[in-house]
Amino acid sequence: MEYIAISTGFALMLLGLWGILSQKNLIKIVLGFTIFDTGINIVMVSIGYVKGKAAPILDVINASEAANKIVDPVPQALVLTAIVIGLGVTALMLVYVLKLHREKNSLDINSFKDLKW
Amino acid sequence: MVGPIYIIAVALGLAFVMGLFGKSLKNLSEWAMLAGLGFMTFVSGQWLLEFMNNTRAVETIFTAGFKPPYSINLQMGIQEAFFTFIINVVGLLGGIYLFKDLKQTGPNAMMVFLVFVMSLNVVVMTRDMFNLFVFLEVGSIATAGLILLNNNGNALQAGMKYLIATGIISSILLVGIIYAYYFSGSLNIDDILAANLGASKVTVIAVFLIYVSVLLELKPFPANGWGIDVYTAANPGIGALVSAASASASLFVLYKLASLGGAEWLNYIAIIGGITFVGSNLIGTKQESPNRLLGYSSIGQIGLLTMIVGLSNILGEKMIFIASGILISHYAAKAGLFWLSGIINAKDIKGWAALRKSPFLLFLFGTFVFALIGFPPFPSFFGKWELIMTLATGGHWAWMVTILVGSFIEGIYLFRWLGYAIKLDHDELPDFKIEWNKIFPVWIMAIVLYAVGVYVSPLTEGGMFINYLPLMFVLFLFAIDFLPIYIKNTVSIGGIIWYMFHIYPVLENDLLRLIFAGIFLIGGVLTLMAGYNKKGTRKGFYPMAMMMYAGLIGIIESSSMLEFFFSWELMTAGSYFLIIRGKRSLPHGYSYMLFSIGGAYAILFGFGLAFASGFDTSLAALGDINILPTLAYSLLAVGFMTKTASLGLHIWLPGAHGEAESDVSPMVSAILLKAGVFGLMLLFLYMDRASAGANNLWYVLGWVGALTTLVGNMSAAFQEDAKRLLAYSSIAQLGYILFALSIMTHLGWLAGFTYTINHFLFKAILFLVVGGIVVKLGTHNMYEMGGMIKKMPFSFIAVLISIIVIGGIPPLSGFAGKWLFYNAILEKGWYFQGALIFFSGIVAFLYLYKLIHSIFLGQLKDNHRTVKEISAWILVPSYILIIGIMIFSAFPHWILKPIETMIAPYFSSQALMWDGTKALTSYGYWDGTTIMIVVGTAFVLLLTWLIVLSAKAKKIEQFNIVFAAERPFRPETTHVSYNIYAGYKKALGFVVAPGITIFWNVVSTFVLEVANWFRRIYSGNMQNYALHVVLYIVVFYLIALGGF
Amino acid sequence: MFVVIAIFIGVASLIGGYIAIHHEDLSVAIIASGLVSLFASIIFLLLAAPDVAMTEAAIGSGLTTLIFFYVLNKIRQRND
Amino acid sequence: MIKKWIILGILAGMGLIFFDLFSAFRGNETLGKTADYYARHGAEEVGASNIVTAIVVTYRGFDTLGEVTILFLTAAIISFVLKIRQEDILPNRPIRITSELLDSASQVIVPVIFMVGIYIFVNGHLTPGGGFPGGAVIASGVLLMILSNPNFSVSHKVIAWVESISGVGFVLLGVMGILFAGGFLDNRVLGLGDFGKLFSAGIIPFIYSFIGLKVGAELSNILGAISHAQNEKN
Repeated sequence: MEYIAISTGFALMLLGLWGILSQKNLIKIVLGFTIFDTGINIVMVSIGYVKGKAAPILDVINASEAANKIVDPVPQALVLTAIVIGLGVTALMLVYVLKLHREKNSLDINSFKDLKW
Repeated sequence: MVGPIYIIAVALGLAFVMGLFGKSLKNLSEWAMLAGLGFMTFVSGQWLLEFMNNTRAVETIFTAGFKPPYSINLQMGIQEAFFTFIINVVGLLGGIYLFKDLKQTGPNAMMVFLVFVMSLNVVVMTRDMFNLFVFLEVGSIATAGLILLNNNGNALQAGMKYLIATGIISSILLVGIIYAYYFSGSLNIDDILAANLGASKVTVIAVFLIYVSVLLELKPFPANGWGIDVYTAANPGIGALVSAASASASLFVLYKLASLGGAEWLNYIAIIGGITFVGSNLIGTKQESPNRLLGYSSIGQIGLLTMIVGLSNILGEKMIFIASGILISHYAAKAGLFWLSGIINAKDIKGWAALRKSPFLLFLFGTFVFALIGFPPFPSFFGKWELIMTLATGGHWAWMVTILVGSFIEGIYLFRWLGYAIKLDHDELPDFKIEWNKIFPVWIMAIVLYAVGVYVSPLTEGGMFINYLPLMFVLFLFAIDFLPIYIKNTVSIGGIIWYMFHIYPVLENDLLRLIFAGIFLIGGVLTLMAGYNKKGTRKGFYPMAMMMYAGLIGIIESSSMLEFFFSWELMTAGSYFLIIRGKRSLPHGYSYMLFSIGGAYAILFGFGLAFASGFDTSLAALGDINILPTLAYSLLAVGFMTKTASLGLHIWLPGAHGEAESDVSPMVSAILLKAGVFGLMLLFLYMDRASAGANNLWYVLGWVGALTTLVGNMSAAFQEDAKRLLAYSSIAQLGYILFALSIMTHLGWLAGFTYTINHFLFKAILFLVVGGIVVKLGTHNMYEMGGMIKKMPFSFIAVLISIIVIGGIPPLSGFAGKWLFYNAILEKGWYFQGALIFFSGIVAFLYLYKLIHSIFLGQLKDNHRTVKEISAWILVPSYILIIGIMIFSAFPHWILKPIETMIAPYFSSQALMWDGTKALTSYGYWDGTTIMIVVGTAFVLLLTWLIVLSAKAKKIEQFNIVFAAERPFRPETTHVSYNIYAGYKKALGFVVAPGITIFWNVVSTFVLEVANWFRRIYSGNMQNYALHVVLYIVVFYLIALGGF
Repeated sequence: MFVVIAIFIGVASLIGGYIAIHHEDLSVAIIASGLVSLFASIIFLLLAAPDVAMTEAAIGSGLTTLIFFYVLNKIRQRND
Repeated sequence: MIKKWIILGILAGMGLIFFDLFSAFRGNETLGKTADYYARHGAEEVGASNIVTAIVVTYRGFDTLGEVTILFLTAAIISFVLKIRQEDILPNRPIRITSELLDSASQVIVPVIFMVGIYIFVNGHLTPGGGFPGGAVIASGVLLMILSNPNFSVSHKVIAWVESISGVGFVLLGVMGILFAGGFLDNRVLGLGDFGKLFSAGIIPFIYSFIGLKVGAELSNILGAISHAQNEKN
């Protein structure tokens, strides 16, 4: 289960990287980033998965039992943060794209090479 | 005590509240932001102070009230306090600097600014891995926003590149973190470090991912196009923050995590840092845009610091001192430079020529450049010194070479830039106005550099003995720089004379030093006297001249290698500024500086080897170098020979001396060159005479000296420019000295001393007088002069006497030198070299004749009919020097006998005997006093006879030359002395063919072409930059972990 | 059973990702990328992470997609 | 074309790294050290039945503060970058007629959406969800308002107040942790209450409410800014 998930995650990361590195359209590049991020999130959650255990929400306080019942909550907490950070970065990138488009009326990444050397 | 957590709470709280203020309360937001930054600075400063007074233990801040690793904890120790303090200071100053820009953009930008500085604080303090990631992200998002303060296309593109690259990098970091958590069961940095993940082949991959992403944050060459563009396009106020604050924080992260993987990984870090340091600086050499250049320099400096972190195992406990010295210099200088760049607002570094409208800005700029290169008295000087010494102790030659090569390359572009600012003639100068809020932070940074430099110097071994008194005097002269010349000149001369009395009792029993102190100080007074004939304020001249003299005298006084090197660099800096003052001196000052720093680094390397041999910091350590002694001696000799302008290292001299101002030429020629001679003498006395290496070196240096003499004299003979002729003559004279010293016998050294003193005397006279004439006539070209004997009789006599000394014609002291010289050569048996020297002695007559003939004899030029004798302020010191020549000629034993006594312990055979005033060797004898009397009498008799004769002579008026039908295309070709030695040139010109100049040109072109080739990777395409980042990761992975 | 679903979802998300990157029509690409997020949130559910699943659904596939469309609209308006 | 192959080659290198990462992952049979502690003590120390929430809001609350800060930053940057100024808005921009259905539907639906969002974040310590999805839901309500009425300008005043107060409230609650409990963002400023009840788990419900409101406000800001940018002069 977690192996399938984690390989999906890595595959999505590669796919996202491919998008970032090969696509010429700026929006596609940002899409590549969202897929890349999704991949990482899946990898992170997979890493915290414990075979056959339940979600980390307890009904009663029972310390000894809880430890054997739930999956690792820490990666989940981290992923929550990562998702929101990803949203922030994506939104910022998109606004950049908007402004860049306004600058040159183009979304082609090759039209933005004014700074070099 | 205010807890560190309040840095975060207050900054965030303020930022959140500021959203309410809206546009109408812009001013309130602005002051609130500054107050917040001030508070943050206060808190971290308070902690820093406590730690420095040792009144505090490291403070851990537990958030959420639980112990780590179950909750996030922050740490405040002395290092964290230091880093947060410098970050907050530059944040506060940056806020002041950007006061108007932020106000224009509105409260939103201020919130971003505040949060940005806060995030760096957390990055420094946090001890939790994921928390580190979160606040690194906060920092990069804030940066991406602040880049857009400059609302233009370039900033947008740069910001997008930054976002893409940091997006990939931080994702890789995240994967590394989650794996580190998976392997260690904790997110706490201390737990992860303790888990020793580097040890297992499975877990090491987490280590790799964390390292590679932290390193990529530091913008390693060549995967750093995205970072450079940010520096290029962002508002320089933001550039300053990224360079000074963000980079410091990222560096601290690397330091925090340095022990994650173990020793092998530290090696990789050091290598990556070294590549970045050299590579980034190399590419900087082709750069013309100021902000981009600063970007390359920033990245290079951070590379150096990365390397230092990587070398932490080697550097041991010295590492903190070294890193903070270099860091603080980079921090203050880079922030200051970016801010300056924002004030000047030039597209091209050539536009910085506008800077000299404001001497204070120039002062600041010079301060920053010298601090970056690592000149005294800045902290980087001491940092680099300790770095080289410590590396030498462990025998890490490759690292030493890397550091010195990288620093040298950095010097290439920084001094080109500084030269442009001081000297360049450039038409498109930007207009700029200096606003208080923009210049204030720059001043603070400059003061920080000086203050920290003086503060850290006692922390180095030997540093506590550095004499700051002369430097204080320099500062004082800066303070009174607005006063007219005659006051400053008097103050300077007074200062030197006072110092003479001060230093005499110290050196009384050390004749070697006393002689050189005499040359430097008496020479200083005499050459300064010539300054009285100038008018105005002569801005900047006196502090710089005094800095040179401070350095020179410091070299004499120093007892440790550190003091010596400190003074050496001081002298270099001062003389550079003096040389570059000349009208057309820009390229020459530049090449002088490059040879000087190259030479200084050779010396530094040699000192390193000496220190490593016995852990002795005193100069006496040169006496027993047992690690690679021949290399050490060669490097030291080469270093000193850059100052004596020996063959191969001489190409800077003709221009530098020829184009310098009329009273600067004698300073840098008659006086400054002797610093190199002093260095060589010290070195030669310390070298092990029994070793084959030393003897081979001397043999080679003997040849170098002889060839230098030949080339110098020949080149002088073919010169049309009077001052260049003298400059080449200096090269030759220094060649004689090098040759004489290399003989390493009693006689040889006596000859060397005699030449040294003679050269000081006559070259000062010649440069003073010829310099004065050149100014009077308004030309350097001898074919435009002539017939000055009647207009300037006193000058004529001074020049005549000087060339008699150079020519070695009896009865003057030049003959004494020659006599000793040939005796020494015969005794040593260096016949081939001797023949060369003898031949060049004849060539010397050619240029001497040309000099006096073209200037003083022949026809008076039409436009010179009204010129008068040169200023008495030049003649008086010249004639004082002539008195010196006369005394030395008539009573040479007054000086030579004590010198004999002094060198006696070093040279076994007493080849020279004295019989009253008569000097005897096995080859003959010479009696200065008697010769003087005989020749003097004959001269007076002949002169009287001549005068009697000339009374009867019929005077013929000068007539115009009438050209038959045509005027020559180039009138100078009709001058008798124009290209007078064309015939010789045809026959022997190959000797002076500019082979060496061509060699150095090829070297520099090669460097620049390599730089040009490498920088093509910065294609401007953001996708390529992302590709570089990914490729960097892959390559690093394959190298580091590909083996299994 | 879950394993089969997981494989299915995984493949589906990869196909979605491929479409997101390669489809010429940007609208389709954006929707495909939203779908990838949606599939991801199902994977999160399978991995016993309901919090993450909710957040991913709301933010990853919801808001992010919306922002993409906003920006795309804006760009298309200008091109008209 | 060559470039694509180069990229593919480099990605193959990344693939190798990912493959090594994959092989380094060997699943979990038990919880790690930290997770085990949270499972055993989380509920009793923090009082939240949702352990993820306990971690997000309390144990790693400082991260969450950073995370909120990121959204805050993004919103601030977007609004100053897109320069939403009064003079940029065209005076007589064409009014787009939206369908009446959407308009009236939104009047009914929007309050419901808001309620759902609030429910999600208020119950964050008991059920899955919490401030972030809750905030996102609220923002989608705002979005619906924008869609149904293009002239509806996101009321900056209201949003700014919500944003500021919730942000400052978050920080102040954190500081109260220092003053009255064990440290910054300590949950035990208030009593932990009865496990499983709405008003339990110390200040978690409050912090999560602040987070939810703040996230909602920031996201609305971002959306509003981009939608306003449409009106900017080119």
